[in-house]
Amino acid sequence: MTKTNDIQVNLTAKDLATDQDVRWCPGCGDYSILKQLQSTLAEANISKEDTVFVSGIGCSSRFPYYMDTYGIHSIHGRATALASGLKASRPDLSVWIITGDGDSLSIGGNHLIHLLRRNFDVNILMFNNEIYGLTKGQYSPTSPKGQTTKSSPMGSLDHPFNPAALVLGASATFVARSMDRDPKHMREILKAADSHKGTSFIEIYQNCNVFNDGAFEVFTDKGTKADNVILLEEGQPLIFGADSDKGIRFEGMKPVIVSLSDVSKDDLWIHDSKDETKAYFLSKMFDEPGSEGAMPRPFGVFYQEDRFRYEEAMNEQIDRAISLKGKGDLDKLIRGSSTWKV
Amino acid sequence: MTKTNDIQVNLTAKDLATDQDVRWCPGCGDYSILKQLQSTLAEANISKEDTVFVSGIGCSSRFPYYMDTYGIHSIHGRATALASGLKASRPDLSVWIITGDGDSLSIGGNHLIHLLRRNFDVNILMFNNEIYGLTKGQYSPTSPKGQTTKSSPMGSLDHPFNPAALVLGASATFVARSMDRDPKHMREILKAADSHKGTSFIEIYQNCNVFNDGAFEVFTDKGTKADNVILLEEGQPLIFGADSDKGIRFEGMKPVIVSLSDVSKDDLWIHDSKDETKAYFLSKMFDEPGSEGAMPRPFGVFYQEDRFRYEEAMNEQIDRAISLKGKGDLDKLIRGSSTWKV
Amino acid sequence: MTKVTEKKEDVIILFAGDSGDGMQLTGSLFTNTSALYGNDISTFPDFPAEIRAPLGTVAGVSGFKLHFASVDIFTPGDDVEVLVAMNAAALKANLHQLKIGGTIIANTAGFDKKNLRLAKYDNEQSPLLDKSLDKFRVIELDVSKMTREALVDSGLGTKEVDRCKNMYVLGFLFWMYNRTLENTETFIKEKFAKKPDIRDANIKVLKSGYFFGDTNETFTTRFEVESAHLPKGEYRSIMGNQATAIGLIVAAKKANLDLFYGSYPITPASDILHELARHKNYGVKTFQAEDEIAAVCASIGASYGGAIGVTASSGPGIALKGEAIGLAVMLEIPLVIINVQRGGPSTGLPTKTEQSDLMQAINGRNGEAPLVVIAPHSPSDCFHTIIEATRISIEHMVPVMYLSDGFIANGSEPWKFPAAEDIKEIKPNFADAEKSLEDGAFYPYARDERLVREWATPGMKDLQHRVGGLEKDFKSGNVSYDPANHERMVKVRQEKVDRIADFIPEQKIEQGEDQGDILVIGWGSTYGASRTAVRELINEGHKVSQAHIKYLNPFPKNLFDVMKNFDKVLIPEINNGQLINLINAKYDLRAIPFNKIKGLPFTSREIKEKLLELLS
Amino acid sequence: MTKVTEKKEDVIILFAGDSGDGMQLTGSLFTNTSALYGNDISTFPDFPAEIRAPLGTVAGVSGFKLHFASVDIFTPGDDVEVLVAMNAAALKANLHQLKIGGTIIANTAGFDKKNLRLAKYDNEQSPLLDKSLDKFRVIELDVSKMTREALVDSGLGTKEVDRCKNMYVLGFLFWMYNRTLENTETFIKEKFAKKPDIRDANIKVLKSGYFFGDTNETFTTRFEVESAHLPKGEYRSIMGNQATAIGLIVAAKKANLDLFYGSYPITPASDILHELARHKNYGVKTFQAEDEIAAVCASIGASYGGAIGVTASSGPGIALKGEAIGLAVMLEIPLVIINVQRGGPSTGLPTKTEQSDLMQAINGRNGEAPLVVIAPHSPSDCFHTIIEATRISIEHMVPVMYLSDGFIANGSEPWKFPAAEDIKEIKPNFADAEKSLEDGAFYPYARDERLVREWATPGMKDLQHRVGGLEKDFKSGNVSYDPANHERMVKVRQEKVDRIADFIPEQKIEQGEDQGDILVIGWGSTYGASRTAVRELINEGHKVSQAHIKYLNPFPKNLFDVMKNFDKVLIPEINNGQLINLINAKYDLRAIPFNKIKGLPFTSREIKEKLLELLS
Ligand SMILES: Cc1ncc(C[n+]2csc(CCOP(=O)(O)OP(=O)(O)O)c2C)c(N)n1
Ligand SMILES: Cc1ncc(C[n+]2csc(CCOP(=O)(O)OP(=O)(O)O)c2C)c(N)n1
Ligand code: SF4
Ligand code: SF4
Ligand SMILES: [Mg+2]
Ligand SMILES: [Mg+2]
Repeated sequence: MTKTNDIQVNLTAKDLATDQDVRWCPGCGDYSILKQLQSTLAEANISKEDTVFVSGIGCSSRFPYYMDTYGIHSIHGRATALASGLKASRPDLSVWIITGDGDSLSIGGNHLIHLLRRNFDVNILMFNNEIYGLTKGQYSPTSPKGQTTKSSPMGSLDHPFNPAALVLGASATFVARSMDRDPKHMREILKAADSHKGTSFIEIYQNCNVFNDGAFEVFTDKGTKADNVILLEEGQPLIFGADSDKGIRFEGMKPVIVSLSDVSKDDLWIHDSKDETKAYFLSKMFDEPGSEGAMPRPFGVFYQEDRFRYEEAMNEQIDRAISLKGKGDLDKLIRGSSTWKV
Repeated sequence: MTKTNDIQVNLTAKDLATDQDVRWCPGCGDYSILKQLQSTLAEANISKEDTVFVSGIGCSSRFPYYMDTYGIHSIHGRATALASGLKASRPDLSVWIITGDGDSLSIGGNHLIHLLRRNFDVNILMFNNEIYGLTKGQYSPTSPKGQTTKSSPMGSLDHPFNPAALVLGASATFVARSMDRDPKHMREILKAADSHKGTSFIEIYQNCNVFNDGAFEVFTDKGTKADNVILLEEGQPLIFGADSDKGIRFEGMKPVIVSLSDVSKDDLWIHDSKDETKAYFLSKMFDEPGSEGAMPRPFGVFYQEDRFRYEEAMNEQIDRAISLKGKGDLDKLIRGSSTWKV
Repeated sequence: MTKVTEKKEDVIILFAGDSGDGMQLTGSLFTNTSALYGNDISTFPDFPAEIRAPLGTVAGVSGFKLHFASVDIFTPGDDVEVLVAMNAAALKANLHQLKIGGTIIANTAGFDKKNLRLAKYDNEQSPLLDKSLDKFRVIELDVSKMTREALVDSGLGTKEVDRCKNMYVLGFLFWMYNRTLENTETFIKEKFAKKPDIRDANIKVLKSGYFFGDTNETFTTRFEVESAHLPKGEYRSIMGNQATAIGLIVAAKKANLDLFYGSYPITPASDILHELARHKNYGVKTFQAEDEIAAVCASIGASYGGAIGVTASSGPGIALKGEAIGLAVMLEIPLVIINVQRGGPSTGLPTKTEQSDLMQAINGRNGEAPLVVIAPHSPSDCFHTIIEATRISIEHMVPVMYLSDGFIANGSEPWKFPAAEDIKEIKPNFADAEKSLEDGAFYPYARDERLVREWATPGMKDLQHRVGGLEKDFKSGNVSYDPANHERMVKVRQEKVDRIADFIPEQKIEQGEDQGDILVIGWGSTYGASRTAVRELINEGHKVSQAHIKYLNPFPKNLFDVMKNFDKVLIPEINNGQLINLINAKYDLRAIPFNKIKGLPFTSREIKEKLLELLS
Repeated sequence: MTKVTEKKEDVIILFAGDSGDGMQLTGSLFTNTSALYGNDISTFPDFPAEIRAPLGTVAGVSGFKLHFASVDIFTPGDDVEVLVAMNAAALKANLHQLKIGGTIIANTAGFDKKNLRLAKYDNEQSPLLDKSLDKFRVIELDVSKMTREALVDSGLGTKEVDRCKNMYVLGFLFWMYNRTLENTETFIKEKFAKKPDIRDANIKVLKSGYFFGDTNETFTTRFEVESAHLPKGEYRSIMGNQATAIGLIVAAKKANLDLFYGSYPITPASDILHELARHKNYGVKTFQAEDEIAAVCASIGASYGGAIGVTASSGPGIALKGEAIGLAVMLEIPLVIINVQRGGPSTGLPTKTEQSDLMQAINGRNGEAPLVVIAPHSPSDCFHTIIEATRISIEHMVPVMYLSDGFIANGSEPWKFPAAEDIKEIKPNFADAEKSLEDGAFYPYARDERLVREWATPGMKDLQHRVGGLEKDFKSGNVSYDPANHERMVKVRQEKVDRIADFIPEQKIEQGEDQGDILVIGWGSTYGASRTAVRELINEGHKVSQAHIKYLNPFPKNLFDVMKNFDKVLIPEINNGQLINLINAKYDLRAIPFNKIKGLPFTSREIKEKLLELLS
């Protein structure tokens, strides 16, 4: 949750920029994400001094340098761990974690899943470019099997993670997907994440035009997007296609693609982000685009749930301890329970 | 997959024991698991020298010392990583990973999920006692929220992992659950895991009678077991209850408990371990026992899938490289592609 | 029958039995009563590596050593005077510590065939029955039987009855050492307030043991250890880990900061976590992380947020934290890292003590990453030293590594505790927009004369800034790849640590003259053994002195001056020679190493003998 | 028009431009051709930290320094003779390296207003137009324009056309240094075999550049650097990381073991992974793990399985491996750990070179955990040194840390490569049931006179055994908590490493007499700069010698003997003083530190000046 400015100043995206040169490659998808986040936070009129950006290491992780808030560009994979301690000790802050697919799912996988189960009220933006950008192009845990990269000249042997499935398995309370090339969608999702109380996990498809150009082209290219993307809208049926003529409905326990000429909209799968089972099915819509019988890839908020936040529970426990035992007195602590005199 | 003895010796469980004193607390659930595994492997007539037990650190992780096979008692959380390298370099070996809930899900969480996605053909036995035994009783990532332990005198604040859900989210190809107190069931599951090609993950409920006695009592105690446990059998309907009078069926996309006096067996959920969706629902049957509308806890093989094994793909790639470029010649390598003479 | 009472200056009792026999509690209760009698005290528990190793085996023996005295003492002592052996394994494991003429109190029920076999006595031959114990005085008690008899009408089950066994021994020892039961009775009453039958049973058995001594014919001598001439004041008994924990709470309050403690359990550091978790009403936040890396990173995050972040572990866990500690060095924010050292390398001897992580503390990170290293030397000293560690970390914006060890952590001693108000305030170097802005710009890496930068924490208006692990411009803190800036920053980080030498006490001579034949100079838990050994030699007329280094990085400025006045410098360490390496690398002097690497502390006799050898 | 050709002994060219300008390739191609001309060569690429830092800025400049000569050379050299500046930022970033009178080849298209602004030239004032470059010779080429003109009919798009720019400069330089285009043409033909239009365009532009020099009136002088008097034989050009990679493959084959390489990408170590992954047909198994901890653990697992496990990283990644390396120390199995050092601490200066992880290599683990440390001193030396590292690790059952650095890793030099058959076999100390069983029992920790245990790997019948990180019995390897055994094992592990000094060459004097005024003694990548500096001083009549330490732990047995014959010992290091610490701690001698911590290698001039200062 973002902390907003008490005094009514009207921030613009520019107010959130720093004096540092932005150092991504020309054409990198990161620029768009930076811009959308600056706009979204400016619109939300955040309090800059109460906002902290925490990142690990990677191209994406340079993000904090470009936000005129507090920020830490920490070490590889540990942004989530750092942010946990920060949020636990300062629940009043608005904390944003910026991470890459390598940073969060490779070296940082463990801290990620633990942060998710603990459900600190922070936002995680995972820039998924299916590659290690900063180290110049090795495959990542989201790279498709067989991808040839510097470290896999004959093709990667790793079965990739399905990030949405993984984080749902780790009890995430907010799971969403967006993409660098759809600024409007991204702003919406960022806003939704910001207002979620608990950990928000957003996977953002981000094009690395230097080492993995076009990885998400089917989802972003005008020609192919309509057939391969399904935009989730709360309470709305799952419809896609260039002519919005296709939908998805459940047959038994299987989602199938149907033509809207055969099936009424009311019979379609209605998106309900509170429904864990549906979220499961959304996460499983992860087919290789264009493969036989492939389902379109969903974008939007898959799931959200209200569950207790670690930092709140922590403070409640402290309050309870104080109400039970009284506010700690140092002399009592030092004396302990039994003393004697000489 | 176990490697069996070529020469037909008939092993007994005792042949698999070492001369080391078994050093668990009297009454610890670990004894039973040791015994069942020794019996199962003796029955499978394994080749002792081709079998390796790898563990991390924890009470459970002392296991390798008691198996007269090769073994490594490594460091905390890393058994999975070690075993990956071992199996990659020696696909011929039968590799067993012994780990605790802390070892595998706390410090070792990342290596676990990566091993699962890579699907090395190894077996993971996760002894879940919902506590850190070796370090004398702190809560673990599977301890229920609110559990009071040495490190949580006012109750743990952590929302626990659902291990089955987590590993399914990480693309596990074999997921099962068993318990120390049901030797027969355990042997069956161990056998199934052994014959699965790919990573087998078995969660074993194990009683730590010193620091968390009775954590699984509802599932093991004669009086309560029948109502709280559902034993999964391939192709069979999900039936439970002291008089086998209750079953589970799907209503819409929701599993519900029904009475067999109202519903025919044929209408029940038929267990199919190849069905990923059903496995998902099984993993979600994770209610606190006795809580309002609680589902019984499933035991058995939740899921199994045949997916390529990392080590096989790795060797195939090497073979392919050899067939493309010829078996490497050292002089060629040293010379490189361009030389000159002085 | 009249019983004779004999005065003793000091006595060492070793309580030994199976892990389940309650020896740790028995020892602690005897300790508490002795403390009330005004004795000086030092204790040392020795756990088996397993939670409950197989009943009856040597591996399963749990021991608690208590040294109490009417004179100043500094160690749990060398020669055991009384060995309580609840079973054969306990005797076997510890007999070598008993001095000739010492007393064995043997629970005969623990010497049956089964126990003898488990303890691996040849042919199941009981040592109580052959001549092997001739050099000792053996008191046989059938503790189990007598406990059962005492409780025959209690209505308790056998298991519960047997759990009272240790009280019998304790009662008997109270008789032997002429102590009242009062304090222990109070303890039992409080502990079992909700279980009256257990409470009564324990008290009954305790008394039975006492009465047995009192009435039985064979036991004619009682011993008395008078109160020590400790400085006047109010005392409590304190264990090292406990002192560390409460010291942290005090330090945070003195700095007016929240305490955030991120840790992952590991022996022997976990008890600090346990202790802190009990004091939530002091606003303490304990965070049991998923691993050591998360623990240290969370603590760094907390420090960035303006709390004092503390993380603790033991050797292997500290190894994991190295990379993140390097980040803290770069960030130049407060962070206290506690290492309760244990036997290494790798998993090593997790329940044994060692001082072998000093080099790791100094060097266990990539690059030039200097930090402050400081070590307590006794259980109560943990309190003062952790406050000092926290003070330096906060006031100098630098990570501080605090090196305790298993011996100090689990040992206890009487402590004339201070009043909270007598502890100095700690002053964080907070930035604020008023004073910190320079023409409207904030320079987070600008420094004062101590080379300390300001601490700007989120929420401070107009001081937004970004920090990270990449090299930073010396003033703006922005990323800088400038070669000269890098060299400057490496030197500045080193110099900042070095200058802390201006803010710590000079090295003093602990005892003896400031020149002479030999200076014994140690660090950490060797203090007590050296202290005793050197005291004895001084009393015997030798020109020996002792100094003890608390500040291991930077060293006190006068350290070399202190050392160079001695012909020889002896450095005893529970490792293969680490402090000596630092000293030899830095100073023109070749000190003499003295090393013990057995997972056990030095005895004062070992040090004394080494000194005598060097003196001759 | 006649052109004059002038002979030169050595030339240093620095190719500098935006990351996208292809300067690394240009430099490499010039290097290859020079190699074919028989020059001695040394190169040093200097990347920006960003993948593609903002176009046109100083931060985005990518450089490739090439030193080629008709004499022996050991470094990429100090003073640049020719600076190729593809834009204003490239000039700005590198002008300080150009010697007075040196030549600037400036691409005028890179000096427009925009480029001048991005490079932060005051008032967008072009240095080509004011007097600031008066001390140099400036050759202005409108490379962009000429490239476009050359390709006006090629049918290629602007983007593709512009990508050929670097060929123009290369062609021009080939003309300037009197070299043929043949080799480069062959390269282009192979590389673009499948894209004939691109191939033709590149060749056309290359030739245009050459012809421009040939025909244009202003360029009257050409230079010639004759072939060096290198030992006769066949040469190739080799980069450090490449040499490390192929050395590993050779070592594994020489030991008849599978090579398992577990690694997680990190600059500047990743290229070893990339290189190895290309040689799958040699049976190499590369495993890109999820992190550094998994990487080292997987490698340990592979070694346990009987392969040679190798893991590599750079500073921060090595910090993460510390705990697991301790396990390998305990297991006493082969493991090679490669650290390609970079600027630290923390993330530091990831694309810059440094030697600051030596202390981490020696001490970066908990407990007493000695291992072998060894360092290559030049790109081709990586080949021999990694084989030596692997040999020691396998034959002595001990982890070996190999310390390369960014300078060596990315630098290149000509290499008179050996024949495979001339490389010594490596002999693993395998157990087998025949010889290893003692009365039917296998004792995995029994040792030979070198204190080396046998390697029993899964699959060996009757040799099943269990190993782990807990302290082990000195013979059976079973867990042992015995105090005396622990001390014994700590000492044995140390002694085993120490005894390796019996199996390595004695320290030799690299050049100069074996006594004199000053000995320069370094390690790793300072070799070349010291070599040049000392050679010059010797030639000038000074009593200066050079030694260089490859074996950093254990040191060669005679190291002190070598050093003590000099009045002064100077230790240059690219850190704040690490080797000097080890030497001062160990030997009775106070060496003189000489440190540079700028993310850059020493120049020979810096060392020479320091030596002259000490000599006077
Ligand atoms: C401990 C450590 N290991 C490895 C690295 C090298 N490294 C830096 S970023 C990175 C991966 C980057 O990939 P990703 O997180 O996907 O970010 P991207 O650059 O693609 O945005 C790696 C391996 C490091 N900096 N630190
Ligand atoms: C790096 C490291 N951190 C912490 C420890 C301490 N430690 C040993 S086992 C363990 C947890 C044990 O719990 P679990 O894995 O559930 O095993 P159990 O003892 O319950 O079988 C911990 C925290 C360690 N040995 N090494
Ligand atoms: S390498 Fe890829 S991800 Fe990194 S800045 Fe360049 S385009 Fe973006
Ligand atoms: S502590 Fe618990 S898990 Fe460990 S051996 Fe004892 S009973 Fe078993
Ligand atoms: Mg990425
Ligand atoms: Mg457990």
